[in-house]
Amino acid sequence: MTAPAETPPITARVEEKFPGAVTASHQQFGDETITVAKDQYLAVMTLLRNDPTLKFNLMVDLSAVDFLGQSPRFQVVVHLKSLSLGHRLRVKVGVGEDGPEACTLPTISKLWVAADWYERECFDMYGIRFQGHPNLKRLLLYESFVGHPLRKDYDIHLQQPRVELRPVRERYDYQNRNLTDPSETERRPL
Amino acid sequence: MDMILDILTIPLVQAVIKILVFVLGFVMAVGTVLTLMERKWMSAVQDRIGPNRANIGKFTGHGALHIAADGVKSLLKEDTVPAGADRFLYLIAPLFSYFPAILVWAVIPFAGPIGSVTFQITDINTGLVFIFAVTSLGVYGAVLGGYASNNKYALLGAIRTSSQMLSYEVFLGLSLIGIFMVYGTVQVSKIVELQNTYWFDGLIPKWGIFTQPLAFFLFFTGMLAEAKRQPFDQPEGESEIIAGYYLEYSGARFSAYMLAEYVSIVAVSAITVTLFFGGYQIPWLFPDGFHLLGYSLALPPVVVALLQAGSFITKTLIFCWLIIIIRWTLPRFRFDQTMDLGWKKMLPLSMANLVVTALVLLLTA
Amino acid sequence: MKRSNLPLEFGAEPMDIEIGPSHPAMHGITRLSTRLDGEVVTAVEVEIGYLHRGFEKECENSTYVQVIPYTDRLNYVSPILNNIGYSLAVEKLFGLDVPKRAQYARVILGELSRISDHLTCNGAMGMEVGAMTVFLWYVKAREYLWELTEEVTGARLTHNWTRFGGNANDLPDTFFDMLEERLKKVEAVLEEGVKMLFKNKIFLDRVKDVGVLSRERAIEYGFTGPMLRATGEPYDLRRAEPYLVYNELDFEIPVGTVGDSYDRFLVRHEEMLQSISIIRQAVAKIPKGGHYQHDRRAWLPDKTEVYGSIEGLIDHFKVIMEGSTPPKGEVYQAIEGGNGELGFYLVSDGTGKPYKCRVRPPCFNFVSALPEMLIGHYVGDIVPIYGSINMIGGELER
Amino acid sequence: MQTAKKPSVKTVQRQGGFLIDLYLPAIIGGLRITLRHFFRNVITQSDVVTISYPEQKRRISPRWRGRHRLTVREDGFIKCVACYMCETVCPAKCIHIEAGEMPDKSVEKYPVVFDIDELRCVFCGLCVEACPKDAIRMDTGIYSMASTERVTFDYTRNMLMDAHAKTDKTKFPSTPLPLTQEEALPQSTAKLAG
Repeated sequence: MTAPAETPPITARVEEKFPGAVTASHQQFGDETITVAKDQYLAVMTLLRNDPTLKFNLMVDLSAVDFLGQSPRFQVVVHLKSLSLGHRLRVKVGVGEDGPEACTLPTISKLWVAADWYERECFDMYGIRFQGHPNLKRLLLYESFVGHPLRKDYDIHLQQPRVELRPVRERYDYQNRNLTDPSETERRPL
Repeated sequence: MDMILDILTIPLVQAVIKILVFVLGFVMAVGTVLTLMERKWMSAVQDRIGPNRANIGKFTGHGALHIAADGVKSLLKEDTVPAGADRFLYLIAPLFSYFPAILVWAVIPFAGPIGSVTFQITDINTGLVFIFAVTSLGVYGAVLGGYASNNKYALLGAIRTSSQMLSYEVFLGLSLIGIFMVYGTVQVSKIVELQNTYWFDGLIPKWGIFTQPLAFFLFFTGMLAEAKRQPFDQPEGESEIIAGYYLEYSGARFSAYMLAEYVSIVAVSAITVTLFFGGYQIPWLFPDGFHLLGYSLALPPVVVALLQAGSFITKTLIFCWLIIIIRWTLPRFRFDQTMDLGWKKMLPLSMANLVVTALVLLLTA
Repeated sequence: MKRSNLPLEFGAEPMDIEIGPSHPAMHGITRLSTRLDGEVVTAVEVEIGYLHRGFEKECENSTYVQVIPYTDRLNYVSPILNNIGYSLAVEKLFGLDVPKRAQYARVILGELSRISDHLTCNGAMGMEVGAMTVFLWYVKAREYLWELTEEVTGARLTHNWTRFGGNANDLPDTFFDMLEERLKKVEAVLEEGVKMLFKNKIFLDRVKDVGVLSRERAIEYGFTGPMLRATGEPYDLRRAEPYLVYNELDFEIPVGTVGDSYDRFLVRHEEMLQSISIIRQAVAKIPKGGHYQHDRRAWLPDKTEVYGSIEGLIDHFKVIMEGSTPPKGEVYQAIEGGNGELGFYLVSDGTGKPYKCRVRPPCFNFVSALPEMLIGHYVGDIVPIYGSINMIGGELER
Repeated sequence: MQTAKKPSVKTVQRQGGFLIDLYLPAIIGGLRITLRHFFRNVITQSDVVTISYPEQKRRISPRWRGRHRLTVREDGFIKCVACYMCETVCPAKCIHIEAGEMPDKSVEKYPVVFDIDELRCVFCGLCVEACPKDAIRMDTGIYSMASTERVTFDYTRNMLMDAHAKTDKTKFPSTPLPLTQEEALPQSTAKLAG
């Protein structure tokens, strides 16, 4: 992972706009990668999306890697692609689990709608909370699931307790239901 | 011997015998066989072999035993009633969809009369109106079944059925007014008889299809919708609302719905044949034999009646087959498109047909 | 056709209806909680995860080569494309060169897979609107192709065919003997499909102007593949970021204009024809040579070496006991899967097991955009639109 | 990374127009095709692609990965040397081996227990690839092992060997040719039934 002699244009552009935001960068296997500071993350992403020389309009993927034992523990990895300019970028941002802002990161679902579900999945699997996310709840797993399975300290053989059987209302009397009772007419918010 | 003949002349006895022969012997039998034939024919269309597994020992009869297997299975299955269902309506609803399809047969003639013996259960003079009255009753079976099931899909199916059947009846009736006008009667046996008259010196029979070609297309389309067959099968569209109004049914009641569907296919075919394809008539066959272009072949009345019955049955079966093949050819409409087609295209067309028919009759009278 | 934000007619109560998880027309198992005003959908909530099998966790606890059988089960209608994508990612990590013949073989089988994927999707779209016959004909055509891949890989669906540095085995002569005949049969079936559906107003009415998503919104949602191309954006990874030998082959990228179900259908149809032409070109151009280039870090040496020499045997033992050991680093490799950009993001810590193996599932984005596509349409449109996005449970939920 | 080639783009043609609005031409055209299939299949069955499965069997590829078998040496002894390669590489962890020695030291190491749980097996074929002795193969051509009991899917060493062992052991030279499907199928199904 030797630093390239020449700074590639995208990294240079980000550094030009936000000096000090890029904490590391590499171009391993031709994939241009920058690691950005957590507090500058949202600003850098906004730049990447809107800057006319960058124009990353397609958010390809958002995921996280758990480096258990390192600090910061998690690294959220976002892959971006510009359809008009044809370049790609990998943005990494470290997310620690200490301090008041443990396991949190600002959401980018306001920038790319696609990030909505990816962040939900990331929350589901790694427990990283995306601040400002409109609907941050579990996506692939069920609500009563304990823990976050893709964390490295989650044992692969761990078994979850069975979901308890929920009672079914037997023979619900539709003809004589009481429409003034809120529990009868209340609807689940969609 | 005389006593038996005497008993046979009692109208009630005659009617009972006809009902047994026509309804049980023909309609039910064909309806039941169609349940299998639909699967066989569709598999032929789709390059498959089709059902052939039901067997007694080594004998499978190329799948014929599936009819028996289905019957036995549906009778032995538990007849479930869903929680919250309107029990009484739920249990009787299948009958409502079953009877109308059978009642139609009261006025369908199978063959021309021999002397005083008619091959029609009853020849009421408002036959066509009776057919309408009865087919529109079919909506109750679906609506009651869907409503009573306490299931949202079933309810959607029921609502779709009711609006579809009510809408399509409108132009169905209008398209038939042309037939009334051409033949000047609503009595089914008269209409069939009149279809044995000819244009061009006994050359082309005055079948409904020739006198009212547009009405035939309108009527056939409407009848497909009445029978809830593709492309008008949204009431039970399996990809949207699963099975629609009979979603919750199981066992014998489910098979009653299924059988009703097939019996109504036979009924639709029979009505179409009766009104537009000369009913039991064979071209150039008169009660005393064939007559064409001066040549003639005399036949005894019994043979004529047999030929006529055979012709009626053949035509009906061809239409049953056609309806089934159409199902496996076409996609289905969306519900609003069905309504659009009915109200915005078919209804104006049937009215236009009416006007044209009236004008032609006026000018040629 | 879209009726959104209309007031409820006649002050009727809206009806909440659950479509799925077990619904006969659901392609996988997905739950759509919908709210209806009469027959019009006013709100949709999509719930997925019924087929989640912990693919990534499983990968982190397997050696690199053990992941290949898992990838078969991602997009299970075009498994070879997943094999190829994963192998390319690992090869990028190793810096391996794949022999030309193996690359051509991958293109041929990959395109066969793509045809089978699109056949399934288009057939299912037909079935969704009631044209069951077309679906079964398309499935018949898919079967012809699966028999071809079976001839090469030894399995109809769970191929496990690619390896790091080549393929598990070469294309046999019988494959080339069967290929042209099978392609002709598939073309005939497609032609029948055209006659049955393409000019049929009933079908056109069902797919035209439903499920529309504009080009901008589609990019916003991260659409790729046929779904994006249907909106008019000619983004195809085979051309945008060429891999394998696609640069040596000619093909056109079909794009749509409106971005509705109908455009998706047409784009997929055209892509099948293009794939057939790609296969023909690749068969004409395929060079002689080996199907596998051995690298001692990556995967097994040739069997003759294993049987014949102690070095070969040691390599063999080592790569199996320790797993393939790529250098440390991270890599993202995307290929044009059946549904769009199928990306593999691998993080290697230098051991025999991937530290992180992330799949970027193309249909994930499509399903997340489902509410926007559905709202304002009729109940009867839900399933056809859902069919047009070609949601594959194994890929979506991994 | 290869350089991107300029894509040639083709806009798909949307159908529409008066003829299509008439419904009938397409309906008649569709009926023509379905009827062609119908009559062909009713009269000659020439288009039928399905088969009556248990009675008829489809041709499967010579490379078909079916149920495993353990090959034997010329003298009839099992080839496997219990090196645990297949057990290690198996992604489904369905192979269980326990090694042992012959008391007379005629064979250095051989599997005392060699169980495959075919219910867990994903038929990926990695065990065959990983075997340095050509001792395990998946060329029996058996793809249906249906049974009503779980225990019947635990194939032990002897069952896996018997599956292909014909009376004449010399039919299996040291590098045996793959059995053809026709050879393999009837015998192994008979074994399963028995």
